[in-house]
Amino acid sequence: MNNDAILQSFRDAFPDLDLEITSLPVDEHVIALPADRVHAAVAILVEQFGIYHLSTITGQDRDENLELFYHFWQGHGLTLRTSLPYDAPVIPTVTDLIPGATFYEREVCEMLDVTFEGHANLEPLFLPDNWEGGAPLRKDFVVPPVEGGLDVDKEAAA
Amino acid sequence: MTKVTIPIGPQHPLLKEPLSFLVTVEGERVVDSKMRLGYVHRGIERLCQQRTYVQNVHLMERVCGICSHVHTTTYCQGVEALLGLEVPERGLYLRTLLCELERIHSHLLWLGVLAKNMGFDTIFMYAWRYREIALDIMESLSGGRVSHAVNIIGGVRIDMDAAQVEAVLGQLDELDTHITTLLGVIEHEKTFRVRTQNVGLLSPEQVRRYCVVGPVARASDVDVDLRRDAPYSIYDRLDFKVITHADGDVWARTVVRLLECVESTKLCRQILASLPDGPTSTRAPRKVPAGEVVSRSEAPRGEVIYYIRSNGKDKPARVKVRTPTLPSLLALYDQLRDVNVADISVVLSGVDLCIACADR
Amino acid sequence: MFEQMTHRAIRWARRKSPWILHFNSGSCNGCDIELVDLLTPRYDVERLGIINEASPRHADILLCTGPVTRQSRDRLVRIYEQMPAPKWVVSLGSCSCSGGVFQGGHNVLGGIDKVLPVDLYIPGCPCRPEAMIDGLVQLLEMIK
Amino acid sequence: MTLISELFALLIFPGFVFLFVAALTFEWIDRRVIARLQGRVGPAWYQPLADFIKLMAKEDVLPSGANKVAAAALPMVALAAVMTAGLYVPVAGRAASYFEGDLIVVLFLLSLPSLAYFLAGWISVGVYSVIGGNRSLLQYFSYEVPFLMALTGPAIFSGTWSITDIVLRQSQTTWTLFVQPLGFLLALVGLIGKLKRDPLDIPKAKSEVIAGPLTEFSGRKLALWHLTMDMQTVVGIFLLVNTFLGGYSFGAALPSVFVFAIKALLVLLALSAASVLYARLRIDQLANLGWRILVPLALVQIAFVIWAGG
Repeated sequence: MNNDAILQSFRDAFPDLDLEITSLPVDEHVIALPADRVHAAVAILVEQFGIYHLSTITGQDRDENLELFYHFWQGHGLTLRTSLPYDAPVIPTVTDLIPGATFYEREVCEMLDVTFEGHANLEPLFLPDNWEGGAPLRKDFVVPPVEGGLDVDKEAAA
Repeated sequence: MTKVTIPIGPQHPLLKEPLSFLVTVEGERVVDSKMRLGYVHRGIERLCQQRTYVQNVHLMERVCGICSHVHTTTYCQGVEALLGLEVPERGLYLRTLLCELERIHSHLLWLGVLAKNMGFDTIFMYAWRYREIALDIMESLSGGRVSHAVNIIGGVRIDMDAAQVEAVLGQLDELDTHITTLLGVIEHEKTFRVRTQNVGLLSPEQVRRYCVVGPVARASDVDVDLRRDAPYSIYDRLDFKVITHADGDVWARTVVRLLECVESTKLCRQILASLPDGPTSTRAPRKVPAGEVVSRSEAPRGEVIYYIRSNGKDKPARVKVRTPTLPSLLALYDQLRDVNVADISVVLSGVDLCIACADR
Repeated sequence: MFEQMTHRAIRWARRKSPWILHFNSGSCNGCDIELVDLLTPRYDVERLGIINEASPRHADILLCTGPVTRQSRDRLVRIYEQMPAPKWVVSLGSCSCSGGVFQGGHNVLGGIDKVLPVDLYIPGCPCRPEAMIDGLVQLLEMIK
Repeated sequence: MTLISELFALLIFPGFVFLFVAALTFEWIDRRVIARLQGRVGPAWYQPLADFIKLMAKEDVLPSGANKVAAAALPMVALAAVMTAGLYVPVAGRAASYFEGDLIVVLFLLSLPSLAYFLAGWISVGVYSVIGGNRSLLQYFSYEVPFLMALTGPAIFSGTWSITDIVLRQSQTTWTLFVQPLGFLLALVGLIGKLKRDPLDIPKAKSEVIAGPLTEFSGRKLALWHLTMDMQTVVGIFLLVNTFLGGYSFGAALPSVFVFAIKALLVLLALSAASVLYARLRIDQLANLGWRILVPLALVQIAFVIWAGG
């Protein structure tokens, strides 16, 4: 994985943007992009550089906005970072380029209420069927109350 | 042909853990499958944000009971990187020793589960019996059979003396002979081969499409192993082979995993032979400076990735865990298409599911 | 006289033939693998007559591991109801006794006793096979 | 006098009580041997009895929608068929009853439980039960033909269709095993299929269909089903001992009961070893094995017997 080459092709593809590459500990490199360019950037990574391995998509609540990280890996780590508005966040899906992102996007969708445009199925992945509590990883989330335990009477059952 | 929908799970002898699979079959062919996760979703990522870094080590240990040590290793590695902490050499060596022992334990456990699911109880019994040796070693080192609570931020809390090294070397020899025996059995036992060969096929293209990692990817001839490709801890100083296989079926995965066990025993011997002197841990401050880190390591099932963000307090602002089972689950849809009903059990156990990992 | 004898025979049989059913309602796998370990050569509980059954209809003792999650609660109750009487519930491991480390999780309801009447608690994280055997033997001694 | 001795033969030895005791003992030996071969200790001697009593004393529930009458009748029919078959199979040279042609009746009665097993799956509405039932029927077609063909071998060889006479004939000449080793092997494989034991436990494969047709059965009915299976094991093994291993005869002057027991245990040991040594086959693999390998072999076997006999 050649970070300079990747950065160069990103600059060529998005001449209007001022792109920088920053480093995180343990061999990870980060490029920040606006949300509407992520799909095109991933396409460049997959098609030009053959980077197919998306480790995961991390989503987090940064108070004023939501942040998404696309963690790629091919010998070295490369992370695409983007931010989304707090209200009604929408971002195009990358599942058409990387089918392996299906579950990652579903998870981010249910945990942070981010809509992935074009995703085939955004049903809850981990949360229960009748979940009514909102997105658990948003900061304003409150754990919904537990309605009382089921009264299975042992004597009656026996 | 009428279509019948068979529910597999959440309570099913095939899966120790609840995972709901709805398999639609036509005759004895599977035509469609649906999956429902979340039966063991405990919300660990959210719980992490409410607990301190030290408490989280214990929580991370319980992401998964089978590969508990590798989760704490990845987590501690990340926090140590945030702190800029230099972990003593001896601590790193002991940490890695347990990682490799855990790989042996996990792979043998998997072989047993696979054998049980295809009605070969004898291999199940013997694989789990030999696995006890690995558990014994880990118990003698840490006091715990499955959860070890070995890692602390800044090193490990255990140490071993010369007598223990000697004893562990002896147990490793024993383990080696037994693994070789098992390899011989699965290579020569015809019914085992008949049930596993050409079942659950994954091509290298599919592995790349679904971002599958670990032994499943390696058994499909995708040569990837974080221990070699992105060495963490002390793996750059150790000499080992990355096992790959070209077949891409459950049989190949069995061979890959067992050969990896052999490699792991070799790694353990190297570690014990070059164990440096000195302390095993350093003191870590309670608060972690603001920053972000991505920590990766190779669990028995493949790549584990942790993303940790600190905002300078004693509690992390975000911990993201991605375990290797999640992509493997995605690849199951393709593997299950058009298989025989009886092969569902082999396919499902073939990828080494760990739902507790996937659900968190 | 005859009645007493049959009663004693039945009690003896129940003590000697406890068939278990395992349900994981949200465990981390640690207790589960230790439970399966009970069946393997080192612990071999078949010598106590314990068989791991797959169908709730055949089982006498329901072994629960892990805290109860919202998603698995209904299933847990259904399995309990499918079991024929007399039946017992054992909660295995700290999480299933109280919720353990997962207490406060947004999908976790707490211990098994929030949902089912529990006869015996076996703590430990994960509980060792020896503890499980000891617990099961104590449960069998309670059978009247 | 004859009435009492006949009643004794019918009820005690070699009748029902003996069959019951033998069934439980064989189950214990089988489980014990398997456990020892797998490096375990295995259950205590009273285990099958305790299981039986416990199940008899358990609540008997059926899912709504299941046919209650049929569910109660099927295990009885199966058990009755196996017990009746047991009457015609001599134990150590003593059968409760015999006539010319009882081999055919025994074979017929022994196939009844398989059909009842299939029906049991069909009437209890669960998905696993139905799949298990279908599988048991498929399996039935795969093993039954080679099993029957293998057992005609001894009959043709001895020139009689009575099991008691086949035993007599063998004591005069030699064991059928030495003349038809292939037939014995086929019969053994067929018996494993008939008893639905590992590695041919396809209809009740735990990891695939829970407990197959018996998934929804509990309490008394389950106990009777288990007993049926155990008795079928005993009768099947005795049948093989009588037709292939020369019954009680051993040439030397050993007590006949002793000789018979040893032979029966050896066959049981072979069955246990088979379940330890092999992985479960898939249903299509079994059908292939049955029709592509076992049936042609059985045909060769019969041709050989007729050629040698004629």
